[in-house]
Order: sequence, then structure tokens, then C-alpha cells
Amino acid sequence: MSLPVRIHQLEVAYGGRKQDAVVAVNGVDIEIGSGEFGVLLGPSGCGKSTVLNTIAGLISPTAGTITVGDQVFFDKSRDINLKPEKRGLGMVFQSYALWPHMTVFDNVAFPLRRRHVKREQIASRVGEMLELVRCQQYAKRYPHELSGGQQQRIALARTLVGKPAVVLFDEPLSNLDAELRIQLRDELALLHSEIAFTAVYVTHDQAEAYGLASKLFVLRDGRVEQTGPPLNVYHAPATEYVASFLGANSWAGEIVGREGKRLVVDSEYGIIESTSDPKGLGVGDTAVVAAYPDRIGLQRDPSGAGVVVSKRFGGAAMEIVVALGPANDDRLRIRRAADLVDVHEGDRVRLVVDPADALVYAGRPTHASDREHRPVPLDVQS
Amino acid sequence: MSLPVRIHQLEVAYGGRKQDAVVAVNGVDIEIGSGEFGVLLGPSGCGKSTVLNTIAGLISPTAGTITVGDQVFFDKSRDINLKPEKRGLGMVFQSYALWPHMTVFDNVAFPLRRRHVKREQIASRVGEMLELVRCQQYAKRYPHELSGGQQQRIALARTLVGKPAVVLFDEPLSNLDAELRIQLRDELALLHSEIAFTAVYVTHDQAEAYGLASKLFVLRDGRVEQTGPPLNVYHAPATEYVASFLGANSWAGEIVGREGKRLVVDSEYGIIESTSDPKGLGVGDTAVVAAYPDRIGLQRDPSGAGVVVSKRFGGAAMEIVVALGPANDDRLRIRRAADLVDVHEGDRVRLVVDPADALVYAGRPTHASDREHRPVPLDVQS
Amino acid sequence: SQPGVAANGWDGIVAAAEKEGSVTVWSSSDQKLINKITSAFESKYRKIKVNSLKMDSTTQQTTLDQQLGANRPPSVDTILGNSNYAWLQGLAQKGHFEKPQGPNNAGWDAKYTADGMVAATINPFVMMYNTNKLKSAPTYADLLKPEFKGKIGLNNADPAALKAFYDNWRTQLGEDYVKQIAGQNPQIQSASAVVAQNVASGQLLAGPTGNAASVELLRAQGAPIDFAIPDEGTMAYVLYATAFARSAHPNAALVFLDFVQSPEGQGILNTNNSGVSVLPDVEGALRVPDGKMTLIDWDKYPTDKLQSIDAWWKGLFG
Amino acid sequence: MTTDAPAARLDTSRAPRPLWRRVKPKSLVHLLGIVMIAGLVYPLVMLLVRASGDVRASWDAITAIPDLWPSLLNTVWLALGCVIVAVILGVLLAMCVANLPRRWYNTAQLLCTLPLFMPPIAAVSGWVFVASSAVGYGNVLLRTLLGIESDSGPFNVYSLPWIVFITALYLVSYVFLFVSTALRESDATLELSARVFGSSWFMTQIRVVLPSIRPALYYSIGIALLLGLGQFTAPLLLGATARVDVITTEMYRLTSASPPNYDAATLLSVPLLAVAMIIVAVQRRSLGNLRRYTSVSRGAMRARTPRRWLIVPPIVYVVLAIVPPTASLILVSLSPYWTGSVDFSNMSLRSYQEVLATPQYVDSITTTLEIVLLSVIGGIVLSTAVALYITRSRSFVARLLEFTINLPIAMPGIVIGLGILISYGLGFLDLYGSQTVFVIAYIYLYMIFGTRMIVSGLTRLPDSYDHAARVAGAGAVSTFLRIKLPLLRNSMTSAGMLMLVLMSHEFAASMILRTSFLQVLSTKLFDAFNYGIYPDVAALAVIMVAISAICAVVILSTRGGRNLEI
Ligand SMILES: Nc1ncnc2c1ncn2[C@@H]1O[C@H](COP(=O)(O)OP(=O)(O)OP(=O)(O)O)[C@@H](O)[C@H]1O
Ligand SMILES: Nc1ncnc2c1ncn2[C@@H]1O[C@H](COP(=O)(O)OP(=O)(O)OP(=O)(O)O)[C@@H](O)[C@H]1O
Ligand SMILES: [Mg+2]
Ligand SMILES: [Mg+2]
Repeated sequence: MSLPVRIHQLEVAYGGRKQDAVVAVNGVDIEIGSGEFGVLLGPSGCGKSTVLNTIAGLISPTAGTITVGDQVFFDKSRDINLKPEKRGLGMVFQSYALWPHMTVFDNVAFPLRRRHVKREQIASRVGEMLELVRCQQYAKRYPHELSGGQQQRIALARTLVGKPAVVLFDEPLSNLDAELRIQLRDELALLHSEIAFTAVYVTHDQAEAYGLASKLFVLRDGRVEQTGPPLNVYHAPATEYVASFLGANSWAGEIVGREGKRLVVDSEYGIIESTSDPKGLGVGDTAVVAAYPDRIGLQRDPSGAGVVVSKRFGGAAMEIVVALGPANDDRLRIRRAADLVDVHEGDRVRLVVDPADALVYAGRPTHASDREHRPVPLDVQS
Repeated sequence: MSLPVRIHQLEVAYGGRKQDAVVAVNGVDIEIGSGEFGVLLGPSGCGKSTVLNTIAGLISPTAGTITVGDQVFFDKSRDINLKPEKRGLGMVFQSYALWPHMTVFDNVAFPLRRRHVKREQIASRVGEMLELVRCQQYAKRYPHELSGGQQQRIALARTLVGKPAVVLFDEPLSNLDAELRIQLRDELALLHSEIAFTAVYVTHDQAEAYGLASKLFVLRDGRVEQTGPPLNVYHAPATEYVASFLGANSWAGEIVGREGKRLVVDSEYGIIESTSDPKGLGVGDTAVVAAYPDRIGLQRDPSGAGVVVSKRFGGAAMEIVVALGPANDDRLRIRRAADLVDVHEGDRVRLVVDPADALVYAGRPTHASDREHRPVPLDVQS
Repeated sequence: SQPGVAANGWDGIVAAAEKEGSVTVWSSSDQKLINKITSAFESKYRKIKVNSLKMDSTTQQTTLDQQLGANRPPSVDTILGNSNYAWLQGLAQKGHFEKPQGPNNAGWDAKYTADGMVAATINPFVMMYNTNKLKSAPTYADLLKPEFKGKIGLNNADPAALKAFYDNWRTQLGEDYVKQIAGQNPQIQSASAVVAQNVASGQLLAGPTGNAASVELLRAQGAPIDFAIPDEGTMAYVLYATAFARSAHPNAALVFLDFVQSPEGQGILNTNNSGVSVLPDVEGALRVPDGKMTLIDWDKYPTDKLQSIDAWWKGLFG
Repeated sequence: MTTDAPAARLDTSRAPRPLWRRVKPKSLVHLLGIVMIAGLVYPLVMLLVRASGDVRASWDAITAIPDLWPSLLNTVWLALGCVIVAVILGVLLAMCVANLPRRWYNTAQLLCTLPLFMPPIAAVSGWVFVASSAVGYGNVLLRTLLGIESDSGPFNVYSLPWIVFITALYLVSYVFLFVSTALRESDATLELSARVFGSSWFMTQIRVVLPSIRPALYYSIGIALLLGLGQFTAPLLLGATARVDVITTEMYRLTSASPPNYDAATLLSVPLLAVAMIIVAVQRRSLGNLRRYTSVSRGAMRARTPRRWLIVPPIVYVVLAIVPPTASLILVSLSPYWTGSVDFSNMSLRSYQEVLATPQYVDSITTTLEIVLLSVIGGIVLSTAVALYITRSRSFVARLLEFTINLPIAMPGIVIGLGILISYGLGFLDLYGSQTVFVIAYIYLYMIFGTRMIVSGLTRLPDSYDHAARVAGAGAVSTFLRIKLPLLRNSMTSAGMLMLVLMSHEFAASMILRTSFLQVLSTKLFDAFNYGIYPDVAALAVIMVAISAICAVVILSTRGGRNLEI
């Protein structure tokens, strides 16, 4: 059984008093259909976990409504706020959150015991569940005696054993190493296709989001910036923020004309044509051009605006960096199969972008270097 | 100035007494020419850091020799073991290891002061160095007042200020987020081309290794498995281990014949031809076939051995998983541009691998799941 | 040179004492009293400095036993105000004390200076009571009344003088009386001064093992406390002063002892009702009606007797 | 680690190196480690030797104690009572604090550790003025407020429940420290996930939160039990009137009798030693499988649903532990004599002048400061050396040292005092009556706290700091002086201050080691309490509290309550 999740105008502020409150979520609307796999994607600190925790009832929002199926979980205006234990959800945490003092069996049995399921039934359902995640043989172990991947699977089993209609995932794979992450991602997708549940999945990893989502929500600073199937979002990012976050290069330009359905932009790296037609942009306006690294071709051209700063072997493809001058910060990163590249370090080049791949937005580009200045937490304090 | 590094038959065992000693490095030979950028690549625990620390003199090997230029740093047989401070190397640590009680200036000046450089000279050389890493304005700050990227740059400045002939790097970028990692990797490559030094760089990240190395050393369980320029290693992995570690799929087969220069393998996924010709393999031998995910094509074929288990959008390319049966562990991961793929989930398929891309090795494949059972290290100990 | 008492008469002793320059005094008296006698002595003998140390009788004993047991010279020259007769007797027998030989010794009855143990003060056990809560001093019989339950303060029986006191209680008022007192759940303290403060505060109503000096001290602060000699009569013990023969300043010790015997010294030691003086007519000294005070006869209390009293007392109160 | 073998020349057939070159500095360090272990074990061995000396005579002396069996029973009951009260309150407090809003957390954490800074002897004397049945300020206040007609009660400080209450009140802080540290380091999502899976808040605390910090619970129960068994101050001050004796007061009485019977006292200390060892052993066993409880992530404070009203219990606790005794001490110290009523017109600073004009009191203050300063300096130097040694070396000697240095925690102060007395005091060094023997005892008792702090400071310092300096051309010594020492400065400061506080409070061992001429503040305060004038006693106690308060401010302001994590 699965149920649709509807979140309307959700607002969460941390820190009771009004002055120093941190508004972590600021008017979020989310609708995930019954059985869909909704993924909230966004950079660290954008409020993903906060949204998830409000659905679970672990945090009380300051405004908005949360409805699952027919049941209102939260409605500020009607003063409804169901306790977490009454919501009947499943949840998988980044840290697995397996209880260290219980065996694997007891961990998985916990949700059933809390619902006073009969003894024999518990044993059989836990057994089934462990089989499903291929961990039958570990039932008597303690969590610390399992590898990260196994722990993750047990966490999944514990979540699904109660047959919840909605399952919440908070970056469940981010503690694992790359190989395992991919493997478990696939297993999760498979499980979702086998067992019916609605998923709300939080991640900052695009690959994970693409691989799992049937509906993607890109978050930015506590708001939903774009919603849609992953393919649509990838191919038509609604804003330059989304495009950048998904890995596109972006650089500045000015709209100089139209040719039929195409917009012509005089950009830092030369004239670019684009089939995209953002609203409210006319000739003479400043604009940002964006394109994914694998969608930019290069042609040697002594009068080209770009210079190949580096060209390096990158496994499946070559990694090429093009800049406006050798020392310039404003760099484009291009990734092309080796056989498609015939430029060298130091060459002056012109960009070749298919008009369908050239995305145009209003405004000026945000550079990686602008984003870099947030201090990282130090692990050592003196 | 830069000097060549030569390591011969290095052996390191942790834990003094013989019985419970962990042999972390077991007969490693490394030669890095003057000015070269040597990268040691390998999975966690293979002994990379141990090798680096023996070069720095922070760990005493149990056997072997280490020579830099004409100077013998370590020679077990002749009882030579130079103290770290006498080796005149530079070293960049994963954790940056900036001293929190000193300003940026003092951090960078430390190596000069220890060498009793004159006051005025220190000021000017630290100034130059900070300029080189674009951090002049932070001279008076303390490390915790800097972002991760800036800290990394200061660590670099501190290392290079003494103009060491050899610089050691221990996964210096692994604490940074993806975007910054790529940026700093490029800067490092640039610096190396500007300042002459021999680099010994340790990482487990292939992209980093490809992007930096002029000579790559792939390590496995305390031994060097393969040496060569990255391009060569990538295109001709010497063993199935190297191929797998670099991301190739591998599956079992049996050599059934030869066609001219091509080896014909009857594999789990069908007949594969290969131009590779591993020594000692003849018709009738079991073998492993390996191929990179982007080098495998798929063709619908009702009699094909593989089944498309999943096909998912993965951004720049489609991610396709093919298995021998829907529930089988033995899976191939294929990554192809969307326009090159016309198969769907559930289709039976045949693999199309260019003979030049099909790698053949003796033995049986090692699967990711075989490698998974090592317990993950816990970061918290009480 | 070996210290010793000067041979050439009192003037010689004084001269030797001045040469010694200081005298160490241990006293169990109240600190203020010690300070007072110290400054009076120092202003009379300007060349002799007094190092005074407040130390209760038991500690004096422990400390000295350790020193003498280890064959070290005592680190004290004069003891002032120790009540432990048996122990002092033991020391006297081993020749640790000099006989008093100053001019002030002349007026003293020899029984009060026997064996070099000078009766500096005679202390009767008095009945202390809180004047806010009680109109007059309670009698011993009054103490058994219910309103005294938990409101009586007693000294513990560690010092020999108190053992004698309790033993006297037993013989005079009967075993049963003491049992009933124990049934009143009295507060047990180590010092009368502390009992006195508890009486003054109102925490206790009365303390039959009181000490006049402590009461007077609190009265001076305005505390609602007074004392009386019980009608049944009371026991009194002597606080002795001695001069050590083998200490660092034996001459100064004798000079100090002489000062204790002087009318001035007696005035200070017994001032303000704080004790009974051996000398007649000492101004401010406590006067007890005839027949109401019995000095403890230590011959009746050999060690084994004291031990049995201790066990008996602890059985009741401990 | 590097071996410091000199770079040898090519010629390997040279004459053997001189002896002093062959003695590696490493072996010298191990030798020092062994000396240290010997120094730590010496008093304990002497205790056993002395206890087994003339067992018959000692046994007779002990069995002659009239109330021996009741005393032993009392010891057990009091210890159990303390443990139950302290553990329940400590755990509840820790859980309250853990569920506070994040910005209150640190303050609340500090607050709950404040009672550790209350000198026990001052606290007990303070409580006497609060809860004496007739005129204790607390009783008078309650009677007035509740309109009780009686002239005594409802409390009587001279009673068994109050001895338990006062002792437990200050043990709560210890339990709190361990449990709240464990709660903070445990993963908050453990609790949250239980909620999501259908468990109510209360049941979650019972089924998930508490079991998941089981090691800390066991540990704090053990510590509370040890401290309870060794409790001394409250029984000594209140026990005589309350007719409650415990094993430690009996030991004290044996040593303070004339002549002191050290043999019997040591024999009496053997059961305490044995119980301590058993508790330590049981603890080690139950902590054996610690790994199970180490969490993958410490998410702690972030996501728990904060409840503001939970700030009330910590505040009540701290106010209760500090305000009544301190306030009544201040009131008494300002009054001419102790009465239950407060008369501001009579108040003056006379007692303080009196105390400061009395050479013996001033002496005890300066003696305390001298001894404590010496001990702190010695303690820091030794702690640092030991901490460096046990963190760097994996040798058997290092592990043995780590074990032995932990022993003093398990043993009552009075037992250690006795051990020090008969070993360093009356042993071949013959230091009895000197300040040195106090310094030895204080370092012996409290070095472990300094060592732990410095060890935790050291483990927070990554090796790479050292390595970076070595590679940058600094020798081992230069690296220690320029990198390690400056980075340890904070740890060393707070280690020093913590030791300063604990040492200046020390009472039990000091009671054994003091002589009439050498008294520290706590023993002098005890004498004053037993023989002196109450306002003076109170003034002296207030001075002691003030010294501790200053230390508390320094410790807590340098790096917050984390300094106290032990
Ligand atoms: N308990 C809290 N008190 C105050 N601010 C908080 C609290 N929890 C989160 N925040 C802030 O709210 C914002 C959103 O936090 P949230 O944890 O939802 O981000 P996230 O998208 O899940 O990030 P991450 O990817 O790092 O987990 C952040 O700015 C964070 O600092
Ligand atoms: N001090 C030590 N004592 C015992 N074993 C050690 C020690 N340090 C490392 N090892 C072991 O030696 C092996 C190699 O360790 P090393 O740190 O060199 O690996 P690495 O390749 O750098 O791994 P990573 O990528 O995780 O840093 C590992 O198996 C490790 O567990
Ligand atoms: Mg999050
Ligand atoms: Mg490493």
C-alpha cells in the first residue's frame, strides 16, 4: 500500500525567538503521488533534512500543512500536529541509526513490537524482511559486527518491515564508499519496484537523484527551485542555479538578436545561438549562457575568445579547461571523448554548442569561486 | 631544483613483534624521475600512506632502500636512516595540518625559520609564496578563519616555501568538496609546471590520478601492481585487479579459439573477440573478460545472454545494468550516451565490444560484493 | 651548647630566657585568651617572643607522644591548659617538667604545683542554658523533661575529665539517670565551645558539660546564654601549665610559667568568670559557693577504670 | 615514529659504539615509566604489608571497636543510598539537559558541573547551618512559610538520611558528567528513529536512549559506588551526633587515637581496597565490548525536539546544591553568633577580620596555597610526561602505567592518605610532618585527572601536526616546544586548574597526614568546626568557597564545560 504525500507552504524556523531564528524552510510545496519516488536534491544546508524531519514529525514547522493520503499530519491553522509515533512512516537515516544494544533481529522487530504484532508473526515477518535484503544469516549479530553496506541493508529492512505507506530517506547512502553506493542504489530502486511505497528521498548527489527519482525537487535556500522528472530537469533547468548545480558551465553574455526561433547571444566566449527562450529577455539584455561539459565542442580558431589552459586524460573522456586568458578565473570545464577532441594546450578556440544545448538565463553567472568562501568545519579545535 | 626518487624493495611491518605484525608494504619498487609527477593510486589500506611516510622518514621501514638524488635516506643493510628533519622534503597532508596556534604567515615561515633563514628574507619569501597561492591577504589570519580551499593553499605554500626538491602529497584534496577538488587539482598541476619539483602523490581517486600523474603506480596490498603513464595504464591494465579498480566490468569466460590476432572468448554474456593477448593463455583456459562501462554496446537479441535489469537516466549518459538473470549478482554496468542506446528494461541483449576494448585476463573475476565484507572503520572511538 | 636551666638563680634564669628570645606555648584555651596572655607577657618581657599555638588537649598529647617516642626533644616549651592529669603525671615522672621557681610561686599552695604541674585554672562543669527559651537554669532533673528531647548538648567522653564527670553523674544520680539522658537524644560535640554556640543559637536548650569561659565569650557578643552551678554540685577539673626541661627554651618556659602564676596572669586566665583561680581575690575570676565544686581526684581513675567508663559511655551515647 | 639511531657511515666494521651511545633514549623513558609505576604501587604495597604485619593485634584492636559491625553495615547502606540517589538524579539531569534547545545546552551543562566546585567540608558545614533542627535557616524559613508551630524540624541534619542526601547531592554532578557526555556523543537519530517506528517519547528514553549509553551508566554507577564507599566528610562531621559511623571514620579514629594504631587502620582499609578492586574489575568486564556502542556519527544535539521546561531541573539542582549552604555560611559569617534569625543590623565583617588576624588560620591558607601550587606544578609536569608516554608508546610498561595511574580513583582518599603516610611519610623517606608528603599525596590522588585531560588534548592533536613540523626541518625537541606544547596549553591550563580545585578541597587524606603544625585549609576548617567559633568557621568556609569559585570561573571560561570531561 502506498499513499500520496502533499506538503503545502511549509515553513520552518529554528530557534524560538523571532530575531535570531534561522528560517531553514521557506514556503515549500511538494506533491508526490502514491507510489512515486520523490527526490529532494540540493546543496548542503538548503533545508532538505528539515523538510524530511517535518514529515516524520521530528520537527514542528512554523506554518503550512502536511497531508499523507487522507490524513492531515500537520496543519498550523487547525493546530493539528501528529506525534511521530502516530504517523506510521518508515525512515532511513544517513547514520543508519541501528540501535547498538539490540541484535539485528531485535532492531528489525522493533517497529512490529511497538505495534503489538504477535510473537510468531514477528518472527516470520522479520525473517522475510532479512531475506529480502539478503541478511538472514546476520540476525543474531550486533550492528557493530556488520559492514557499512550490511548495516545499511538492515536499516532498510527495519524501515520496510512495518509496511509503511511512505518511506523517508535522509541521504542513506552518503556514508558508503563509491562502489557500494552504486550497488545499494540499484537495490533500492529494485526494492521500490517490488514493494509498493511512496518514497521521499533526500540527497545532494545528482547521480543518486537521477538514478532513483521519478519526480525531482531541486531545493535552494529553503525553497523549491524546480520540480519535474529528472530528465526534464536535466535538459531544461529552470534557472541558472539549477543548471550550475547540475554541473553546467555558465558564462556571461548579452542578447544581440533573434534568428527565427533562436536567440543570439554575444557571450564572453563568442556568439552562441540557443533555442531556449526565457521569458522577459529581449535584445540588449545581459544574460547567462550555460551548457553541460559534455555538450560543448571546441574548434581551433586563432581569433577565438577562449584559450585551452589544460587538456588532460580523464579516463573515459578528456578533461579540457578553457579560459578567457591563461590566468583568468573564468573557466569552462569540458569533458569530451578523446576522439572528438583535436585541440591542444595553448590553442585559441571557439566554442561549438548545439543551439538545443545552449541554455540562456537572465542575469549574471554565479561562479564556483563565489561559493567557495564558506569556512569548512575543522576537525580539531584548540 | 628537483631530484629523482628511487625506492627499492621497500618493506614495512607495523607492530614490533614478529607474530602480530601487519605487513603494510611488501617489496615496493618505485622510480620517479627528476621533475616527474608520480602518483600512487590504490584502494584504502593498500599501503600508500605508509610508503609516503617512509620517504618522509616518519616511519622506519623494515627493509629496502630509499634514495633521493645522490643521497641515501634509508638503507637497512647499511643501517642508514636519516631523520625527517634532515631530509629536506616538502609534504602536504590530507588534513592540511596547519598549526592552529600560528598565523598563516608563521605557518608558512616555519620551515624557513627552522633553517635559520634571515628575517628579511623570510618576509619576502613568505610574501612571494602567499602571492603564488593567491592568499596574500590572509597572512595575519589563523587557519580556522580560512575556508577549506584556502587552508589547502596555505599548506601548499608552507610546503613549497623551502624550495624542496621533492614534495610528498598524502591525498591532499580528499577533504574538499567535488567542485573545489577539481579546481585545486588544476592549480596544483599548474604549480608543478611552474616550479620544478619531483612529486610523489598519493590518492585513491582515479580522476585525480589521471589529471596529475606523469607516472602512475597502481598499488595492491602493499605491492606495486602496475606502473606507467596514466593513458597506458587505463588502456592496458596489466591485471584484472587494475581494470576493476579503474572501473571496468569483468565477467567470466573460456577461451575457445583465435582468429588472426584476435582471441575468441566464450563468455557468460556471449562470444567476445579481443585483440589483447595475455601470456600463457591458450584455448580451453578459463579467462576473465573486462571492459569499461562506456566501451560496451548493447544490441537487442532474443537469444542474448544478458537481460537489461535497469536503464536509468544518469545525466550526461544513460546508466544501464545488464545481468544474466533479473536477480543475479553478476551485473554489468554500462554507461552510454542516450542517443547510442535503444534497449529497454527487460530486453534480452547481446554485448557489442570492440575487440580493442575487450581486455582478457587469466583467472576468474573478483566481484564488488566479494570486496564488500571489510568492516567500515568507525570514526568515533570512546 | 646543651640547653638547660641557668644555675645562678631567678635573675640568671630571666637573663638566659631573654637570651633564648622566644617561648613556644601550646594552649587549649580560647584563641582570644591566648592572644591576651601572650601580649601581656610580651609587654612585660620585651625580649621574649611568644609563639602560641591553639591545640586541644588530645592533640597536644598525640603530638608530644610522637615526638618523645621518637626520642626527639619536644617542640614545645610550655603547655598551658591541659587537663589530662594521668598523661602529664607520666611525663612528670620521666622528668620532663621543671619545678616552678619564680618569685610568684611563693603564694601558691604546694598541692597546686605538685610535680611541676601548675594549676593555671580550675574549671567547673557548668549548666549552660538559653536565656530566651528558659527563665532559669535547669536542674539535672529538668533535663529529663520531654521539652528537652533532642535539645541537650553534651561533650563526648574522649577527654579524661569528661569521663570522670560522667562517672560522677552515674554515682551521684544513678545509672538510670544517665540512661534516660541518653534517651533524650542529646547532641554530642567535641568541644564545650561548640555546645555553647548551639545553646546560644537556640538549637539546644541546655548543656550540663558547659564551660564558663565559652558562655562568657558568647554573652559578650550579646547572645542569649547564661550558666549556673547546678544545685546538686558539680565536678571541676584543673587545667595545668608546665615548663619543659628538655625543650629548646627551658628558661623562657620557666619565666612564662611564673607569669602564669602571677596575679596578673591569673587575672587574665580567669577573667570574666572564665575559671576559678587558686589565688584568692583575683578580680573577675569565677567564684563557686563552698561545697558545690569537687576537684576530680585522679587517683580514683587509673587507666583501666577510664577505659571501662569509656566503653560504658559509648554503649549509651556512641 | 623514528628511531634515533645516528646515520651510520659506510664502514660497518668499526669498533662497537660506546655504551652511552648504545643506551637508547627509549629505554631510558621506559625506565622512568617503571620508576613511576613503582612510586604509585609503593603505598599500596606498604598498606598490604602493614596490614598483614601483626594481624592478631590489629584484629583485636578492630574488634574492640564497640560499633564495628553497625559501622560496616552503615558503610554499605550509605554507599548504596548514595548510588541510588546520585545515579537516578544524575541520569535524569543529563536527560533533561540533552533535550534542551541547542543554545541553552552549553550553559546548562556548565551549570550542572558547578557543584563539583563546592568544597565538601564547606558544603557540609553550610548544611549544618541550613538544616539544624531548631535554628537551621532552612528549618526556620520552612516553619515560617508553612506556619508550623513546632520549634524544631522539619529537617534534622544530624541524621542518616541527611548524610546520604548531602553526599549524594554532590555525587550527582559526577554521574551527570559521564552520562551527559555519553548522551552528547551518542547519535540522536537512534532516538528519532525509534519515534518514527512507533515508540512514544517516554518509551524511547527507556528502550533506546538509556540502553544505548549503557557503558556510561555502568561506569558512573561504579564511580558513584566507589565514592560512596569512601565518603568521609559528612559522616565525620555529622556522624557523631547522628550516631552514624562508617568504615572511614573508624579508620580515622584509629589513626588519631593516642597512640595512633596504624596497623589496625590499614587492616580496616583492606576491605575497601578489595571492594574497589572488584568494582574496577567488574567495570572493565562490562565495558569490554565498548565497540558495540560507538556510534557512526555524532549527530547529537541537532535534531532532538527541544523542550524548554527541562531547564527547570538543572536549575533546581544547582540552586539546591550551592545556594543554601553558601548563603547560610555567608549569613553566619556576618553574624556575631549563630542564631536562626537573620538580623541585618548586627552584621559585620568582624569574623573575617578575626580570621585574617589569627595566625593559625592565615597559616593554613598560605600552607594550602603553597602545597597546592607545588602539587599543581608537579602534577602538570608529571601528567604531561605520563600522557605523552602512554599515548606514544604501546609498550607493556606504558600500558601498566596507564592502569596503575587509574588506581587512585578507585580508592577512598583516607585509604590513600594512610598509604602515603606509612610509605612516604613514615617509610624510608621519613617525610611525615613536611609539606612534601602532602604534595606527594595530592599528586598521587589527582594526577589522573590532569593526565586524562592532557591525554584527551593530545588525542585531539593529529599526528600530522608533528609530522608536518618534522618534515619542515624541526627536530624532535623543537617540534615538542614549538608545536606540541603551545597546542597543549589550553589542556594544561584547565588540567592545572581542575587539580587546583580538587587539591584545595582535599580533606580525607589531609586528615591523616596533618600534624598540629601543618594544617591545610580543610583540616583547619574541620578543627574550627569542632572546637571553634561558628562565625569564624563560616568566614573560613566562605574564603574556601571563594577560592574555588575563582578557579571555577577560570576553568569554565577558558573552554567551557568540555574541560571537565573526564
Ligand atoms: N537545530 C537547528 N538549529 C538551528 N539551525 C538549524 C538546525 N538544524 C538545521 N539548521 C539550519 O537550517 C538549515 C537547513 O538545514 P538542513 O539540515 O535541513 O540542511 P540539509 O539540506 O539537510 O543539509 P545537509 O545536506 O548538510 O544535510 C541550515 O542552514 C542549518 O544550518
Ligand atoms: N600504525 C599502524 N599500526 C598497524 N597497522 C597500521 C598502522 N598504520 C597503518 N596500518 C595498516 O597498514 C595498512 C596500510 O595502511 P596505509 O595507511 O598505508 O593505507 P593507505 O593506502 O594510505 O589507506 P588510506 O587510503 O585509507 O589512507 C593498512 O592495512 C592499515 O590498517
Ligand atoms: Mg541533511
Ligand atoms: Mg592513507
